Amino acid sequence: TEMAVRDALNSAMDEEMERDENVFLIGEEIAQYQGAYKVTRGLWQKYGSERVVDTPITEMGFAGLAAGAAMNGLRPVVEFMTFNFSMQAIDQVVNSAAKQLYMSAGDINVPMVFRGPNGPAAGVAAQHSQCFAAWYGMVPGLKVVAPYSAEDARGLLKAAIRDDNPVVCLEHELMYGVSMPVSTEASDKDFVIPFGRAKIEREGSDCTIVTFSKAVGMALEAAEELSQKGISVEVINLRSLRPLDRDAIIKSVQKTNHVVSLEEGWPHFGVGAEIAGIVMESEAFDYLDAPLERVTGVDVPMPYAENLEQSALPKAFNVVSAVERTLARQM
Amino acid sequence: TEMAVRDALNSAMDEEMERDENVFLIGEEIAQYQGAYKVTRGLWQKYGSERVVDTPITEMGFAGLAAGAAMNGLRPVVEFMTFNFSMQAIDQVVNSAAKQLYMSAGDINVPMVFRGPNGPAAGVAAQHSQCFAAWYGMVPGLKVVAPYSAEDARGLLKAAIRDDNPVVCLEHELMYGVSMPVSTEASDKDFVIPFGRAKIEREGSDCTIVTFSKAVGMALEAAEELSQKGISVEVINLRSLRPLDRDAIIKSVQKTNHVVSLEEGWPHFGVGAEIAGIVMESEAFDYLDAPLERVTGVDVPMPYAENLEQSALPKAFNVVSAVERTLARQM
Amino acid sequence: FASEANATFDLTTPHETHLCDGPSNTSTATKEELLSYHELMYIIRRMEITCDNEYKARNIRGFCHLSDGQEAVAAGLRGGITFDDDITTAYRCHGISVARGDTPSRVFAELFGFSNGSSRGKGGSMHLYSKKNRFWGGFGIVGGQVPVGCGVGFANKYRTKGQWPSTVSVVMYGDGAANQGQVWEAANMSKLWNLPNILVCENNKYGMGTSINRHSCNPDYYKQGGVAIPGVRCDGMDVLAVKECFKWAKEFAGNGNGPLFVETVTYRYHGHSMSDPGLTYRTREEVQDIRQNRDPIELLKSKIMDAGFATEQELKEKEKELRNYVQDELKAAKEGQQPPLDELYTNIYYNEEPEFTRGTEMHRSRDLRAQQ
Amino acid sequence: FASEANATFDLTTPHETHLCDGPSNTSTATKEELLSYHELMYIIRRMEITCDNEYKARNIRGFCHLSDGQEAVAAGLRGGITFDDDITTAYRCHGISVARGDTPSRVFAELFGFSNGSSRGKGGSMHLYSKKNRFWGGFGIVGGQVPVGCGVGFANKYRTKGQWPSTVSVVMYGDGAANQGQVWEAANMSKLWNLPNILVCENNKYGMGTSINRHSCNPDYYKQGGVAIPGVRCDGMDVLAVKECFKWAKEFAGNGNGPLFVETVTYRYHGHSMSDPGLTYRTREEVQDIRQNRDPIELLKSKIMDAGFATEQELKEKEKELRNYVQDELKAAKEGQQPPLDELYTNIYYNEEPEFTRGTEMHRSRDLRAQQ
Ligand SMILES: Cc1ncc(C[n+]2csc(CCOP(=O)(O)OP(=O)(O)O)c2C)c(N)n1
Ligand SMILES: Cc1ncc(C[n+]2csc(CCOP(=O)(O)OP(=O)(O)O)c2C)c(N)n1
Ligand SMILES: [Mg+2]
Ligand SMILES: [Mg+2]
Repeated sequence: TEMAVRDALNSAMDEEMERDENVFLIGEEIAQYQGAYKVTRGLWQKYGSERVVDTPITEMGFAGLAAGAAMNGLRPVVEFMTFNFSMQAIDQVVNSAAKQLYMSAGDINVPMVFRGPNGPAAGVAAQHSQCFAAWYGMVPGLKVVAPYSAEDARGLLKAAIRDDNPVVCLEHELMYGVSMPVSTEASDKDFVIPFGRAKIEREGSDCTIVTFSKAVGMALEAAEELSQKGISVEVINLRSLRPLDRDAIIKSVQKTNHVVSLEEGWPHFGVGAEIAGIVMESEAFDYLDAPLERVTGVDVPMPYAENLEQSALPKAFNVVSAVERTLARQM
Repeated sequence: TEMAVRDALNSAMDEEMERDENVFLIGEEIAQYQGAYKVTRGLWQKYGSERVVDTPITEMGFAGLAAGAAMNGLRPVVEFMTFNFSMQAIDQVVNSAAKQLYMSAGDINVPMVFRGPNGPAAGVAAQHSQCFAAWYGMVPGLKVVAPYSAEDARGLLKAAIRDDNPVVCLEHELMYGVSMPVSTEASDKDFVIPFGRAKIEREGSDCTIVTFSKAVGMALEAAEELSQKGISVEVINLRSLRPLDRDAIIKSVQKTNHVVSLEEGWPHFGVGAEIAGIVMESEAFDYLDAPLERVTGVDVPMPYAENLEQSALPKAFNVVSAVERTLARQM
Repeated sequence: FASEANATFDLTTPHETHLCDGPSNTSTATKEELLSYHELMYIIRRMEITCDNEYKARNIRGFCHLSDGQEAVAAGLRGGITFDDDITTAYRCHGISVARGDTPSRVFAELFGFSNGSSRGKGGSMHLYSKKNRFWGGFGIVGGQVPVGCGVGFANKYRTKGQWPSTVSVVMYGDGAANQGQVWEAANMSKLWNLPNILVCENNKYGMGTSINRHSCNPDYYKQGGVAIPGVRCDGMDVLAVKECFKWAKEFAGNGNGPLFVETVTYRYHGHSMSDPGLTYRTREEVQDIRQNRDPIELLKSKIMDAGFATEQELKEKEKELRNYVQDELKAAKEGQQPPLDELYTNIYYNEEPEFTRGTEMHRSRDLRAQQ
Repeated sequence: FASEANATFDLTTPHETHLCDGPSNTSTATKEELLSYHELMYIIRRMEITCDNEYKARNIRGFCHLSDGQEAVAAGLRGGITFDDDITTAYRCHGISVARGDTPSRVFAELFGFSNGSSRGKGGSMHLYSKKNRFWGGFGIVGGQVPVGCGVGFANKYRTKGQWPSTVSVVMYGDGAANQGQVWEAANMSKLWNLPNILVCENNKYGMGTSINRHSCNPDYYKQGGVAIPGVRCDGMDVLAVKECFKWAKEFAGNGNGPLFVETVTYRYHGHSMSDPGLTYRTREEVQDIRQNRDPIELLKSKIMDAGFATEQELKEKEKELRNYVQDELKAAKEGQQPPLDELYTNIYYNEEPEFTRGTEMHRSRDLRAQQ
């Protein structure tokens, strides 16, 4: 069957709430308004105000409050209306949630999820377009996932809710409305995707593209285009940024000998940088026939004007050129 | 003459306040208490409560307030007692200060400095030991510097205060008390260090170590040790993380053919990752005789116990092994 | 009528006060003044309705928050303070921007993402500014503007070395933002340091879809200073109430009596943003009721007519003229173009272009040294 | 004396209240109860003094915030609420930790960074916890614990589905933290959702070196709920006042009347932390004056003696015994050792070890699969 990513996320929460009454949802406009992006549609009607909790616009407060509820046995799923607003709460995410278990030497764990749309949407300008994958990916104690497909969305969010640790789930607004196939297996109430295992979205032999979230689609598009030119690209959907599936990357590069990273976020200190680090520090390095190239957002705050915005973001053609350049290069 | 890094920072602020009456200091305990780490010692006595402003413990509030003051023509120097607490204010740093000029298409600039100790100190555990170099380094609109020596401290902080943009100055608590030589030139009231230019702290021909802040000292220590073994190491003190001196790194690697990055922060998505990315994507790559290695803090929240803390942090011996391994490796 | 004609009006609703005496409950205004409010408010109304149309025609994208219904706040502010005073507000800023001296054409153009826009197309609907008119934005992060606006006031006090009277910094936020912690943090510092700041809650009854009683344990925003900071509530639909309130508040805060909270009780006719029909969390009747009984433009027009400053016919003529004006402004805006692609790389740093700015690919980076 | 002997005392200072009636100004207590407070408070006092010595002997490193002077708050809490209730506090947590059932030896060991410490040496002075005794820390970030502690109360209400009476969650912070925005954010939600939370400001007059009048425009912390949330101020040096206050507050908040602010007026004898001599921003006389006239242990001892529950001599004996006890606890702590190096890699995730944890070098990473 086909399912919009929005509905995949919605069904994941619905099923987990059904399964475990300690699971509750908390965030801005998620209950009566049904979610700013309607991801929680219908859940307030089904579970009531005690389990689907509308908050004031106080991210630091409700993120911290949810962390306390998690310490005391509940399983909060916190929605940030967008992850841009998580900056107001990031101290609670990192200092209260992520580090708690370690500081207490295992006494107090914090099983919770922070979820919401991450990265650039359309026409929302600089304050509403930031990608937080690398920031959260840096923090031990957190787990960080980023679904691309409807199956990813279901499997990763359900796993996140069942996880005994704080998990950041970076979604993408522009994927919410996209319908994608969902297998019977993935429709199962107990379908979970283990963290730290990337998915090979497309197999190939000439070059590896490592990416996550909506950009997986862009990579697949580029792969299709490249295949017309006789170039066989392998597309790795990381699915989880922490833990990060080093092995999948290494294995693929050993096979293709070429690698391009792709992300929508800012270029420096981003996810592509870490991929470069991993390749440098692994057996994969010896298999490289050309150095890694990064394809990223441009190093500017996001402009509003459509033409500038489009120029600020990577497109399939960038991936195509990067792959071609990589393949053309001789070591 | 010799000068403690603390005094170097102090003199930088003193001179800039003397030079420009729009410069003022704001932060917790910086005035009457003379600074939690005494970096602002004597300045309240000299400039009074209007220009050295003690705040309540409300980082988000005073960082935003300072940004507004900067928009309206002042030049605030904001002290975060430590950068750990800047997480409460990071939305103001990024969304109000860094992105403002771009969103207003050049109408409103935000000349200000955010400064304070960054990274691990001694025995202060998980919530007080985080390194923010990569996070801030990622953000266009910000500039980010990290002094190592007393000269760096003077020159970078003075340049930061004179800069017309928001600058993050990442200091190191464990360096405050360290005395270091300061040249006549660096003692000048108009001594500034341009951003984006790394300093070769030690020339060498066999391997490049790229690092910043206190870790520069560790690199120099390792270099010394390695020189006893006949290995000649070049130590690059980045000085600024944004802009980052790509050319210095590239040139050095072209000479030494080997590179190790060194930082105290967490390993993934850190500064070393970006160095790996830069090397991958530049002419330097072709000169590599071995892949880059990263030396970093361990991927755990900082433990309190001294033995664990020490094991969580990189040491000169790690640098030595990394360099030796890199040199031993054949491509 | 003679141009110096003036009249005195009872405010539609008396002010409510907290820990202070508060402004007068009557207001005297000249004909010119009232007509200028009418002009400004009507322009804003037409501008917002035009935005709505243009959005639906897909000429505007992304977030777009309209302020029709709230025009009396913008106009009353114009009357109550001067262009030497400062204003900082949130994303619902079209009306304030025009009240602050910008033109509808520049607002439209900004929303189209054109380089003749207020922010040359780089900011969009939420990010309008005018440094020269002391209008500091246009913030997209709820609450973020409050410390910033208080800092604008800090700078004024710093420069005047605490000489009173001083200009004031007006810092605006919505009811939904009122409980953001940083609002209190900024208020506390404003009070401790006696800053000439006026913190204004534009209470339009909802923060997105949540009504005030569901997000504020204290929905009396003028009392949010608790036992420490005084406040006034005024009828945000009555331009004269708003004007009197700010005149008084400027006098108070601008003379060293410390900051104030001001609550303007108002209403937004549109949904929260263009993606919100605005009728799931409130009834059509509620909106209709306000439109019929409390519409700020209609209220003002009654006052103008009651005072004999203009006839219904005259006002109708004027409104027709203003509609044409706004249409002309729209046309002018549409003559603009998207910014040149090069602007992607400008304004990252002030008066300086980075030597190197990374692009989507390393090979598409902007390297000024390479270009030389 | 018979063990059921009891006596009624006037509180040293009457409570002050805000928007509520508040607790009784007298307190009845048994001999056992008073002696148990004395025991607890004296242990805390000796423990903190011992920490001071050990710090100076360089057996403790990093931050170390002592709570001597504030013992009556810890002991009064013990009397006013039960072990079914929750407590969350900041970094100045040694006393609360012991009041919450931990031993001085485990506190000492934690400060030594030993694996017999409360957090096995991984947390240090600021990070003591006891989940089983519902003590949630031990937070190093000023203000951070307040939303968290309120969330602990949220979970209780969630689980009991709003059945009253319920347990209460006590959330403690300093005067310096009181104006952190997140305190208000958490209070607002607590009130909106009627959570059984008690927000306690331990007002010891200074936040590090800044006195309350320089950091709070409202230094009456019990009134920080403004017009919406009631509050009580009690004498934080009088253990009975604190106890009555919390007994009443538990009754109030635990019966669905919503959250409360409680202010305990107290004093810290030591500097802010071990690096602060504590005499630059306050005078030696000020500290001396409190020690002589308001010391919580001396105040309690007078009450005990006035009621005839014990003689000075008996109390002296007891104190000697307790001093020995604390010395023994210290000795026990010192028998501990630093945690095994392997613990560096444990407790990052719950009941699970990551397959791969990067070390200082790639070659020193911990790779469980490689080890298999
Ligand atoms: C920190 C933050 N959280 C959430 C949002 C999303 N958001 C934008 S406007 C809004 C509602 C604000 O309501 P109010 O303050 O009453 O202003 P109004 O829109 O009514 O003018 C929300 C939740 C945001 N922009 N910033
Ligand atoms: C967010 C944050 N800012 C600053 C600090 C540094 N700091 C630690 S304690 C303290 C003073 C707190 O005073 P108060 O709340 O009165 O508590 P007390 O120490 O008196 O118990 C400060 C500024 C911190 N830990 N966290
Ligand atoms: Mg509103
Ligand atoms: Mg205090």
